[in-house]
Amino acid sequence: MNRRDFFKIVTVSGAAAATGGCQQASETILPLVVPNEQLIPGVASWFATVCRECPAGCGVIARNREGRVVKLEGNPDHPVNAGALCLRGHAALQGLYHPDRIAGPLVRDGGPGFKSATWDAAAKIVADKIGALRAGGKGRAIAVVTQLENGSLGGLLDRWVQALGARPRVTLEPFAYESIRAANRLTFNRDAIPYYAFEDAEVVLSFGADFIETWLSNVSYARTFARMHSFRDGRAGTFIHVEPRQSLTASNADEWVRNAPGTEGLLALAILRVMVDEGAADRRFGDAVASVDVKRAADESGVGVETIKHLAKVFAHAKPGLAVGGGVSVSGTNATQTQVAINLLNAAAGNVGKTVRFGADSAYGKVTPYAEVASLAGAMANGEVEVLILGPGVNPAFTLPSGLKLADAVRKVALVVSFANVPDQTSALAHVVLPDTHWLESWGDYSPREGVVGFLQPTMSPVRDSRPMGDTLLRIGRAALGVEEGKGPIPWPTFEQYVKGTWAPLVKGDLEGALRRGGVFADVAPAAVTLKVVGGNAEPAKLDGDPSGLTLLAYPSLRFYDGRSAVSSWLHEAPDTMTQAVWDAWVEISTETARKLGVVQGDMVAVKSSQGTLELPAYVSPSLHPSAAAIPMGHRYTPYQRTRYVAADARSLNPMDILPAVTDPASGGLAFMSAKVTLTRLGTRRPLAVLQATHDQDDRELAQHVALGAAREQALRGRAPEPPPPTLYEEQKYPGPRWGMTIDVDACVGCQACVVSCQAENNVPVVGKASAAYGRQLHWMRLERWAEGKPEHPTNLFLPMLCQHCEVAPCEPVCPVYAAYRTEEGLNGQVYNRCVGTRYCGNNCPYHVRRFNWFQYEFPAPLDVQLNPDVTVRQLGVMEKCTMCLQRIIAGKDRARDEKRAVRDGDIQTACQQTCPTQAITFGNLKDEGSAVTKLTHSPRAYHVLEEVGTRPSITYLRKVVRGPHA
Amino acid sequence: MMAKAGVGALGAALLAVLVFLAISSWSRQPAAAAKPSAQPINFPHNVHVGTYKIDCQYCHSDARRSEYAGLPSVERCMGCHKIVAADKPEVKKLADYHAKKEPIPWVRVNKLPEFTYFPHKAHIRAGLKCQGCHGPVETMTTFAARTGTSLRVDLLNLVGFSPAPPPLTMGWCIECHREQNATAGRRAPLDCVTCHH
Amino acid sequence: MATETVLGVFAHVDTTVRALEALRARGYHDLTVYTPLPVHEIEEVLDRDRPVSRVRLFTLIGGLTGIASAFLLTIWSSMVWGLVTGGKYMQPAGSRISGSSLPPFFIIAFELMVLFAGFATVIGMVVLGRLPRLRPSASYDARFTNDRFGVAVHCAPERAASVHELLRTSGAEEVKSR
Amino acid sequence: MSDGRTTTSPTFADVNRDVLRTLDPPGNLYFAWMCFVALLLAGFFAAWTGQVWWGMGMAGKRVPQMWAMYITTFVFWIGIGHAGTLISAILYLFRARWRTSIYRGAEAMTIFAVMTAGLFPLIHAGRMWFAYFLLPYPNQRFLWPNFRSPLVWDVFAISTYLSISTVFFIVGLVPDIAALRDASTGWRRRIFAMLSLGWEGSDTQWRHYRRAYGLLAALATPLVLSVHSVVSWDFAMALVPGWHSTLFAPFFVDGAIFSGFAMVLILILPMRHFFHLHAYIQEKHLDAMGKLILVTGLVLTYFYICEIFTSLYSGEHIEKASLFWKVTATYAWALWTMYFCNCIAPLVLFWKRARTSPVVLYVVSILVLIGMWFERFNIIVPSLGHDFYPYTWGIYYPSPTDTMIVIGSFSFFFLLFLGFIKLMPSLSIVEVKETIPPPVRDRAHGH
Repeated sequence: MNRRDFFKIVTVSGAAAATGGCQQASETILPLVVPNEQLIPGVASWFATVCRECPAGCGVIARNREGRVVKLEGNPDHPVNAGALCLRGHAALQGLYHPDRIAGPLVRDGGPGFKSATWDAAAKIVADKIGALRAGGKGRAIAVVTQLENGSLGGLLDRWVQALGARPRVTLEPFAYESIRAANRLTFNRDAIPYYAFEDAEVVLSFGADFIETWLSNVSYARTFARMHSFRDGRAGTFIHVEPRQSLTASNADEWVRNAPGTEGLLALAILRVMVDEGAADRRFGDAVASVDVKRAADESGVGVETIKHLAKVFAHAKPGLAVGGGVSVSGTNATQTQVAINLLNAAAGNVGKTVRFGADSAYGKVTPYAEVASLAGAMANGEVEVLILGPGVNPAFTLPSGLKLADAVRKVALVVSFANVPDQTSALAHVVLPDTHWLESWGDYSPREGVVGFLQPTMSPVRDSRPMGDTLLRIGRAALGVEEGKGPIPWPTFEQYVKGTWAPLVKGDLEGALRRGGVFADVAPAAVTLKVVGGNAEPAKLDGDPSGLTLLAYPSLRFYDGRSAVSSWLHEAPDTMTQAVWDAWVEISTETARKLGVVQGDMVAVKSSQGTLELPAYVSPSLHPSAAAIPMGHRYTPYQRTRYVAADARSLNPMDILPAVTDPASGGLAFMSAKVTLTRLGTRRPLAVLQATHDQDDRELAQHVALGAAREQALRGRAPEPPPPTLYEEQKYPGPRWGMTIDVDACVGCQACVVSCQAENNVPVVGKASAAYGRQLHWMRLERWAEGKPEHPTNLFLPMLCQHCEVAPCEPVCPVYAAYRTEEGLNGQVYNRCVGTRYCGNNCPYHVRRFNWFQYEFPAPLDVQLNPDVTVRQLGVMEKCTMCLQRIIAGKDRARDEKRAVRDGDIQTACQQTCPTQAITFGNLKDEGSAVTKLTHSPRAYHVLEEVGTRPSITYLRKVVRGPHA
Repeated sequence: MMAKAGVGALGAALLAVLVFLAISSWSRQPAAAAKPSAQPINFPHNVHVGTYKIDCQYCHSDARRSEYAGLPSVERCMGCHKIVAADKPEVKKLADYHAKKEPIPWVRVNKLPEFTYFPHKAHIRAGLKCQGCHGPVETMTTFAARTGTSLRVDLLNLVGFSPAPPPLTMGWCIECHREQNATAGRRAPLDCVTCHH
Repeated sequence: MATETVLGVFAHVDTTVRALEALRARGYHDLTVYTPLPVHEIEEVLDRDRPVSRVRLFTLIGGLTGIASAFLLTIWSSMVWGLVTGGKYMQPAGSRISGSSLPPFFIIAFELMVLFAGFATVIGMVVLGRLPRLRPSASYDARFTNDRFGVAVHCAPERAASVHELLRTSGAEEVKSR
Repeated sequence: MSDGRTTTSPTFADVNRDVLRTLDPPGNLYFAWMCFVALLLAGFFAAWTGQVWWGMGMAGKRVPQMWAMYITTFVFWIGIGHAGTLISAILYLFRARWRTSIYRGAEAMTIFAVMTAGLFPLIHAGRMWFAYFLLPYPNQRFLWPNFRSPLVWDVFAISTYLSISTVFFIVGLVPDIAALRDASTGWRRRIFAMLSLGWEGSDTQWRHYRRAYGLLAALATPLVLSVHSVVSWDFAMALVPGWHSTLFAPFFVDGAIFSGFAMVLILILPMRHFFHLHAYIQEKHLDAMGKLILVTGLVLTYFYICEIFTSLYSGEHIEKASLFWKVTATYAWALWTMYFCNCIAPLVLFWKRARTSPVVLYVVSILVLIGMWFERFNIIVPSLGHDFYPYTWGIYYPSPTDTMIVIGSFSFFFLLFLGFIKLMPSLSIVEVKETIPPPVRDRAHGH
């Protein structure tokens, strides 16, 4: 069946077609009954909404074709992400079209399974129970748990809770940064998480804050970090990162300082002490660090005294600097102490108000602290809760430590109601499932920080039979209260009406404009704070378990956050940039530990804590601190992934399963770094699917770097234009534009957003673990990590690699049928129709960026509905590769033609470029001397990968600018 | 006797090669075009286009702004047919669909070969007449088209004739593009990826 | 004009050659000699009054046709689209012949030259050798593919008797008229 | 002709009898072999069907080894297909008389080997069902193949080679089929009569025949050299380190002749044994074949040394890294197997006793075939496995599908050959007669 026809055929408006997504192609064309002026078959419509894959609340715009959303992009108008989107945001589409998505309400079939029910019947069960409780005066036995909802839905739920006399709503976010709030309470008397202005800092000193991965708002901070850090006009900021593990964020640092886990606070105080001693900080901080001994701090943390002094010097001289703290090793029982130390450091360097700005406070400040979640769990365990309502996106049975025994507590609740729309570990414990609509199908709003209110609007009709949680709860609430619609404390007929009611004062009459922009964005006046210097204190973190064991670092994953994004196969297949592993979890151990245990990569290791044992394959890392073992969080498979992409393996991949429920007493936050684990070799193997054969470039200069000084000098002097290489042949003439691209290796942070964006845009199939491990992944773009220097302390260079669109392309002349050829606009064309599949081009490509369809890859329904109708879905036996988003080029030219003008620089953006938070990728016309891409091509930092092969690529890379010891 | 068996085995094996190659190759050739068949409503193009001179784009209104020409919504048909010829049996069928709020299941007539993109919009913008590709629609009762590659043309080609390429095949598109570039001074693209991407 | 064919069957090369020499001396040139293999001595006798085989002409024409058609096909078909691969134009671009892709076309030209020449040679052999024959010629005997040599003399019927005699005296095992 | 004269020299009639005897109804051993081979062939087709149905992924290919055992085996069979036409054409032109008793078998081997090889581009193509895109024919799309691609050269070179070899083979067969016709009766006779084109062996026929045969030999000679050169350019034209070398054409041609002779021996020796053809395939034939294997083997060794030398001398880091990896890493065993089989094992043929011993020759030939298969494997798989881009370096593992198809290709070849030896005279009746003294009544007129 031809996929494109499918889209041509079902050009129907309304719910009928959009819900199914599994209609069979027929040779009939169904016209609209009533024309929908917003949707023209064959023309994309865009709807702005807010990404709800994590609490960062980035604005997205959804591209709707023929009634289906086919692609998400960052909303360029949104102040948080300004057009960029992370990989999890892109992958939200796979949640929307998830093959396992729950269709219609489910109720227990009396045993372990579910049976479907009507909405009326399912709602009645819940309403009856709640009504009975309320009538019995036991309203407190009703508990509502949702993810962070600080907008209308939160407001409505709070009214609902009030109306029914239920327990106060609990917002559950596993990563809640309570310690930052607590420290700010202590030092600044303000219970908030401020806005960190990376863009204004000269030096960023991060104590474990993985802001490129998950910390607070990764797209926003990666974006502003790039503005501060990447080399522009001879200037570049400095980034120093302190962490026991070389995370993605750490490998972007100019200087990565490896410390013993949990000694960040100590280091911060030692730095402050040095600053005070050397007169770089105000005397009043002297008292706070009076008890700090730099030598002792150096010994405990494993960081040399010289390094501490150096860090202090660099940080103190920054105008301004910025110190941030977070991440797993700053989440021990001493987390608040560490954050206090960091606050003191910021205050001492005069950064508060400059780069640490209160006022535009983060939404995270409104999350219910973990301690209250724990007390709810206690109440459930004691049988005090009889109805538990779980919103979508919360999966406490997976994301909370097993030490809390939450699952057992939930089992004691008489009626558990889940609003999940894809089954997860917690919905499996529910008695009634009332699937909520996906956020792409919903009305709502979300405020990621003060002053910014993003609006959610349905971007398509629901894919499966599901209803907004607000609607369902309004109905249940009214039924329980016994009132009619329009009356009582919750009178609104639908959640949509409630939302629009709350928006009315915000939008001031221009609802349409606000919806088009994606919300209402206002600047918030900075709030002045007064500093209270409290005594610096840095106790070691208390760790549970065998003291001789290794410290368990259960760290949030860039790809899955807390696990809620793991429903997406795209994310499982997008490699973890540091390990380049796909489709499995692993335990990262240091080379020393591996030697002691006698294991190599892929050997199974049992990780035992006081709470239990986890069996995972080992990933041996030379750079990890020897006293630590690290496991990424969030790895889980949904049923269809298990059968299709990975060999069925029921064992857990989740480090939370062996984590004790320990809190940081000062903040009530969960201590993620709270366990010592002992490792034993199991003797079996489960090789990891690692895509990159080696991180050693073998002197091939694929990813190049230049020292900061040299880069400055070159930038000043410019680069002499190179004479064109001599040739016997006629140079190719380009009658129209010649497309080209530059990629700034210095700006690239390795976040993989481009990889997933490309996958979404270009209908790239998912291949599964076995194929990926065997070099058969199909990504058109890959993100390589090349390590230089000492293996235990490498400098990492990230190199996005895609088809280089060579002018003298080795792939083209070898194709017997002209399937590969050079287009008039300077691209390497690949004509799928013509391809016979000799794979000669794939061999002859020195970059190995050509991908072959080894099998007929399927898009299990309804994921096939997501396919971009402008891009061919390739048949088995066909070679494919990056087209530089040809369909976008065609669309851009078409748009310009409609407006009777030439294509302007910036009109056309490739999918990878569009989503890049750091704007490392620039695309444009190389024939236009004024275009951004031409200017960058002539940059002194410009080079081509494998230049000596003589392929003359259209993609130019810009060398990474290295500072620090490796420069 | 035994020799015969040997010869038979050899022959069978070779035959198996040929049969296998033939079947597997044939089954994956590009699909031939759909045959026009009966439409749910016997829609006379000649009356609408020929007699009443209704512009093609009045009904196929997406042609100028989309890749697809589109079909008129039932609402649009009813715009006229609430009054005009409302008593005719075929128009009553239309009214039925409208009353039931159901789309009319039109049968596809024009079908491009697989994996090919054809934007109507660009061709309308270039000022082409619909009839240039779709034939004399104003004389057709029910729309019919013979499209797609044909074995006959392939065979004729093989033996050295070069018959005119059948409608909606690549050669047919190319022929027109080349002709337009040569005679009308246009810049109709001939780059493969214009249509195949 | 009616002719009679007299066939002599020989078991030995030397007797055959002797018979042929004798026949030539008597002025019999309309001979057909059947041999199981090409025999140098017999050819030597016969070639004195026969032209060199014209098969080579077929070969030459075939080869030249091959070369011409190969260049025609490759150059013309690459001009049809003028596609660029590997940064080089397929057709001569601008003024420079170096822009074209001629070198690889020589390979095609060579292959087609051999192919066409080979087929032309076989056709030449078949045509000139008056093959294929649907039924055997009158004077043919099945032993001629085994170990016997045959000399068929086409002569006027009135001279048949003397030919008989001549063949027999040359050493023919068997002499018969057909 | 003195070399053909022995005391027990067979007569012309003996030749006809002995050769036609090989076509007698075969025994059980023959059918046992036939069944075995047919069984393997069934596996071959099952594997191929699976691959067409589910996709190329069934074979163990991957990035970076987009080519692997199929192209290895393709080049192997093309190489095998060299000896036949070399023996019949080049040795014919050189008037090497010892070729006469083996050339028919060698030619048949050539054709069957090229046919087997010809399957592989089809097996190898991701979309076999569009393989006709490679042929230049006028079509509805106005599209033509890319004559700059070595694969299109392959199409031309191999189809020309197969056509010319077949023509050469058939032309050589015509007088023999006539002999077959004259020795048989009934429907067979009618079929053979048609196949022989009514050949009578008249002087006119022989005259044109000899001329045509000579011209075909002259045409086939450069063809033999060109085919494997063109195949070698599949590699030499590519950029891959280890492929991109001007050495490849003579290197491949020599290797092809080397392996071709080994395969000839593998086929001829059992034929000689089972058909009792010792009178025709004599020790001097074996000796000559042994010498050729030895010489081509030594030349090949020289090429190996050149290959290593150019790599080391190039100063190219990537080239040297590739060589170093081949010699020491994962596939080193394959490389050393190749060196042993191709360079060391044939040295035993320096001794005449080895050259005339069927057993030694047979063992050496098998080793040579193994070595030559691994030569192609070593060119393709390890070179691709460690090329320009370290990210994608990888190890290829054969899957059941490609293993079955590679093994099955041998069954395809042997099935054709087994069929041939029972259907057609596997010795040339005419040319064998040329090597023995012609019947002469009078000694004085003889030679």
